[in-house]
Amino acid sequence: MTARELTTGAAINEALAIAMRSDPDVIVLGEDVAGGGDRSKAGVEEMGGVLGTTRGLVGEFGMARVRDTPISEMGLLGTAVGAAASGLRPVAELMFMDFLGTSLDPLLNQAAKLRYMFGGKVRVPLTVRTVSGAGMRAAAQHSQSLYWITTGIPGLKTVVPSTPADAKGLLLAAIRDDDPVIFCEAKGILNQTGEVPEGDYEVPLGKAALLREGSDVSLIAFGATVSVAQQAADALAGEGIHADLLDLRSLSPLDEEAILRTLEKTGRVVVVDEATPRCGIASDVAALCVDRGFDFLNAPVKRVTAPHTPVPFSAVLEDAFMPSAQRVLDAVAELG
Amino acid sequence: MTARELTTGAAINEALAIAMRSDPDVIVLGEDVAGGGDRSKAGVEEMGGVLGTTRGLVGEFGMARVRDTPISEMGLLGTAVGAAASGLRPVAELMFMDFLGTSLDPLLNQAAKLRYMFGGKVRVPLTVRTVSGAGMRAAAQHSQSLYWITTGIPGLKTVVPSTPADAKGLLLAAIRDDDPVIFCEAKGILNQTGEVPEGDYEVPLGKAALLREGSDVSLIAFGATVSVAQQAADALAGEGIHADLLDLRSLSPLDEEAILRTLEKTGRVVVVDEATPRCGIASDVAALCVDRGFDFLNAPVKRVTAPHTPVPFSAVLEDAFMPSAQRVLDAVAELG
Amino acid sequence: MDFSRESSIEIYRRMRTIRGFEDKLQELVAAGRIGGFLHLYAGEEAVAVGVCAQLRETDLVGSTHRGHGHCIAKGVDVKGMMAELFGRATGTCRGKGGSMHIADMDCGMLGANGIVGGGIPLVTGAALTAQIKQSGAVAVGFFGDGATNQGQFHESLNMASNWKLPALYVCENNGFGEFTPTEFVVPVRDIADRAASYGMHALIADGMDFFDVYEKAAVAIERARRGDGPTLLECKTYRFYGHYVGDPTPYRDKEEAEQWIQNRDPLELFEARVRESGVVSGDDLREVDGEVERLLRAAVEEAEQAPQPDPEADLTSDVYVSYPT
Amino acid sequence: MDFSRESSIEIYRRMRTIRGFEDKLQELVAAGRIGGFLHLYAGEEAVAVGVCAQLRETDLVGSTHRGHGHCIAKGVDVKGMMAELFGRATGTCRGKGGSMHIADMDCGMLGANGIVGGGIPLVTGAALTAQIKQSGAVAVGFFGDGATNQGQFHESLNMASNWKLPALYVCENNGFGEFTPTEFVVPVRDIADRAASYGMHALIADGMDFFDVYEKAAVAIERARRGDGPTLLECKTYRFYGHYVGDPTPYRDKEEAEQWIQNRDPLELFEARVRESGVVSGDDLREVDGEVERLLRAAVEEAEQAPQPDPEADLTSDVYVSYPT
Ligand SMILES: Cc1ncc(C[n+]2csc(CCOP(=O)(O)OP(=O)(O)O)c2C)c(N)n1
Ligand SMILES: Cc1ncc(C[n+]2csc(CCOP(=O)(O)OP(=O)(O)O)c2C)c(N)n1
Ligand SMILES: [Mg+2]
Ligand SMILES: [Mg+2]
Repeated sequence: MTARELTTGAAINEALAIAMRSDPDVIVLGEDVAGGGDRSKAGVEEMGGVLGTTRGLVGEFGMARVRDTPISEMGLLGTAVGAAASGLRPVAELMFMDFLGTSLDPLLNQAAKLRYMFGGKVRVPLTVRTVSGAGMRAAAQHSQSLYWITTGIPGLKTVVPSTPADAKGLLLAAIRDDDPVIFCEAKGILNQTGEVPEGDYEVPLGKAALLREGSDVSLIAFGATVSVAQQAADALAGEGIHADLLDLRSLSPLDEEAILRTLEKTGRVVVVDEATPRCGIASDVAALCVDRGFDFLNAPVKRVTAPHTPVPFSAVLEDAFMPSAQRVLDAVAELG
Repeated sequence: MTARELTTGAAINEALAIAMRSDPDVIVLGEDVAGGGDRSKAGVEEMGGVLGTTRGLVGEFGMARVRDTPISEMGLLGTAVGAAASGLRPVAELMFMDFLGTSLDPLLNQAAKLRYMFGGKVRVPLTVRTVSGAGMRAAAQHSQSLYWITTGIPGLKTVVPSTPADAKGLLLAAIRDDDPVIFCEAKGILNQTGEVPEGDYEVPLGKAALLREGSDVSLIAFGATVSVAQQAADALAGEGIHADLLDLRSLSPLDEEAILRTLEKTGRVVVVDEATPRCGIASDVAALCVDRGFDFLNAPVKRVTAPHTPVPFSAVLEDAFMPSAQRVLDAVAELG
Repeated sequence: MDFSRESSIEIYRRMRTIRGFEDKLQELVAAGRIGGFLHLYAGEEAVAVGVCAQLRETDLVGSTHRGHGHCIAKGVDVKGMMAELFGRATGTCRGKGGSMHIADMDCGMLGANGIVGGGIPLVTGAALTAQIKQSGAVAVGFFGDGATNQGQFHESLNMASNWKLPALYVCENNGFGEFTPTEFVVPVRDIADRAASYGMHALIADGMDFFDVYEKAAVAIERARRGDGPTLLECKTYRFYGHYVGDPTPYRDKEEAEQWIQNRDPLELFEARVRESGVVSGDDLREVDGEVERLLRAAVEEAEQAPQPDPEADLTSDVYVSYPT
Repeated sequence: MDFSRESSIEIYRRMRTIRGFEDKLQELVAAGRIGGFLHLYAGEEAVAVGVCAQLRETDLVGSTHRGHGHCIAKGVDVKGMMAELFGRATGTCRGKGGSMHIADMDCGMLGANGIVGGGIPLVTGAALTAQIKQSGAVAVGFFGDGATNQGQFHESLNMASNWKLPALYVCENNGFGEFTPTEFVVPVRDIADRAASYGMHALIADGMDFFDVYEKAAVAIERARRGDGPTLLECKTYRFYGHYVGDPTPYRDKEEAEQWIQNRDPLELFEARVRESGVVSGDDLREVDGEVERLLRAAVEEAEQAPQPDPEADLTSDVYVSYPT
């Protein structure tokens, strides 16, 4: 398979088209996922979502399978859950992850629990695509990284790709997975480009990727913080400190073995997460290290996260809010 | 002040009445918080909530200040947020914490963020009382311990009392606090009785309580798991192992110093939380221990939590779902 | 409406089974033999049975916390249900669901639902599946008067109407949401009026009268199958017992309750009507009573003998189809 | 309607300030001097100004993502708003809120809101405060046609009607929710019809005509103050630009847009009417234009000079009133 440079957004778009071509049960629904298009008025062009990620789908697959919904997140996700339980394989878009506020019930109390409550007698092959993270000057209600909420809910799976190629492969795997999967598109990577293989391939859920090898310290990151960790690792390499860099990719299932392997190798861990600090992925990783990985630990586990605050609008404040390579370096320095 | 034996429910009822007497801005609203009562039909008796916790309030304070709402959690909590921002001090009831599914937005995107988004120019003195936890054979949608969600949201405070006396004092403190506070009434303690001082007193938010002293191991618990930890501590004492028992009481703010103090004393920690394991309080406590408390650690930090599953209906399964003293003892044994 | 002897007996059997099933539950709770949150459907049988009598096995039904009636009317096995309420491994949901979560996709039961209003979008999704797959199926959502105050009701009906989904929304207006009279929280007389917000077809039926429900449901389901879109069908009904088993109902008018129970019992109304028309005799129906009673006794016995789930194996299974760790 | 010279000039000034403010924003974005998500109110000025002209300072207003107009109409300081959009420490919200979160409780602005429908229950709560404290205040919620498909709309209006709250719900029906035409997602012609679900009073106004909005708002607010309960006021309007700054609007009919912009500009309609009636002259209004332009230039200049927030001190402040650690 050849590969081309694509943005993460374009890679996601490609995955959606491939999934829809290969399975007539795959449908896409959400607010403005077509967006103006195909309304049988001549000359009316579609928008393909607020960020253009779904452009072209309504043209190829038609309005029955690519549905603009009303601005009704609870209703649209609940409908997607019901559709998934009754035979379709819906990919629902939650425009911004902050809108979990108006859509939690179908995920928390339905999608996550139906199979268990029904004693295993139903499948909910639902994928929810959503956009997370800060950095767009979009302020407190459009910038949150709330994957810790979906990760914490038994019955849901959550993935956060960090590259265009992983985004494509993880999304294909998510759509074909028989469980509900929350697929987070971190704002920090949507417009980044990278090599993306052509054709149909999957990146398995629940597997982390070791992006860089070194035995002095382990940097554990995912989504938008992978590039932050890369920068830090580059800077450390300049000082002769060699970092293992683990990209979690899946938050649930979490690749615990990969985490323990890198810990065993280096004995020193820094976790980088752009979410706020309480009850998050960084704490889970640290807790795993101090439980099953206790014997390998040579230093405190440091967590580089956003502060315990909403996301500010001001550019200088928002920049300070987000984890930076410098903060990772400071954390590594603190390991002694 | 004298004290009497009261159930936790009765202690909460008393706190509500005291708060309403002492401040005309305090109102109570929720589904059936009066419940049939005071509808000007003769002989129609109030229910005072599904668990009877608010009984008597509508009689004393009237229907303007004790409001039955429609079954509209999003609307009622949003209304409470607006009322709090504009001059009242509402105590809203979310009948079961599972209903965060249908009410998250007013907490996540409004109550928690208004003050920050407005640059400090508003206060949201809202209290949300809710019932959490398993043990009532109420199955997956009425048994969750979701305080980790509210704890993780910057701008909210979350408390979980473990005794009737603390419930009364923490609720009074929560109502009078100028920030939004989520007050969780663990099912496991609502009907337990204990000594409750009469009159008006507050238990400060953000302060843990050391319930028992010992230097061999630290048991950290809160809400319904405090009694589980007590039982375990009793059993350990029988074997000559003396446990420090810390009741967190507040999850946000978290009393980090108290956690570090007990860790410093014993070097060995077991955290007991009835919630599911991912992204929870147990992980946060473990992460704190392996960060700021690293030098004190003599053993892995063990977390005794529910499994990563929904709450089952069957009694034998639900009993196995909930943390038990035996599981705490097993965890202590694993510390070596 | 012409009803054969056979169908009359079958309809009666279903209503009697619902009533009898719940009578058993009350005894079992009183004897401390089962627990959990139980919401009885007794009094509202004509709604579930009237609507479901119009459905095919492939049609889907979504239910509520008060779901026993819908399950039985849609054909869920009563022994499995009883075992479920005992929390046994042989239960419909292997003991994991309980009263508020009985579901059986094999007979089109998309589940009771403990979240008020939570089943409404699920049914909407099932109707979407039917539309996209052109399966000819219809999806029916049952919910209470109180549920119409939920955002999920509003959002779902709006979407269904925009998309002309093959759905039927059945509001069981029993005059109360928990302890609160409907008129205290719903400022319109007929909940059917709310359909106008969605340009949706609406009907009102006497929820105590099987035949009225049955006829109105026929119209709505026929529309839905034709592709003419969804209907909101309001059935005026009454629950004979409290909100949950144990509710002392101090909040409702004793006389009003007696009126409904004495004069408007859907089983008695049905019996009077079919006996009057001469298709069945009282003896026929007493025979059904006996059969139902024997079935339910056997269900209780078998449930009590059935094995408990195994905490080792069953507590953590069925969460995911697959979860690599 | 009789309007004095003074009030006519004041009304015009507000509408012109909104228009001018946003013209400046477009320039600033084009020049890369400000960023963020910006939703322009241009074209809808008569709604915010028409309604707010009926309000007292102590009345409360809740707004949306498209909030500049409501803020200016309710009296939020324009210089503070401009500094806010620059993210400066001198901004209305100290740079922490930005366009979608401008709020100023001192003049009764309960905040723009980035959550569609999210402001509606807040306003309902403000109305509850007014009712319980018997303050005589009224609370007004602005929201779009798209927001009426949100559960929060449904739940809030229902509650307000049950409780006869002193509230006014103003739906700005501009024909689109983002890129989707209203008729594609709202299956009724007039959104005002949705009030019937709540037994609520409803009115429809021409949202391009200040006077029509002003008169209808008077009726609704008078009712609310009298204790007769809330009103849903639908204002038919149009947004002159895209959904957000940068939206190329390929989805809307160019001719239709031109029609609205050329023939239905609320500022021009207002000017024609007041000049016709003779209370003000064109020169009077051009003078206002000049004043507004000078004010806005000064606002931009001051904002650009203003200090940035301090990450050390400001990032983590204002989260709580107090947070012991
Ligand atoms: C989202 C949610 N809110 C509240 C409840 C608690 N609750 C259970 S049943 C019920 C009353 C429902 O009333 P209605 O819809 O009229 O149904 P009925 O019980 O009368 O059949 C309530 C409030 C719930 N289960 N889910
Ligand atoms: C809960 C929620 N869903 C979706 C969005 C994204 N969004 C922002 S504005 C908008 C359109 C709103 O349409 P309408 O209510 O008609 O207001 P208008 O923009 O036309 O003024 C949408 C979908 C949001 N901000 N919040
Ligand atoms: Mg009811
Ligand atoms: Mg609009």
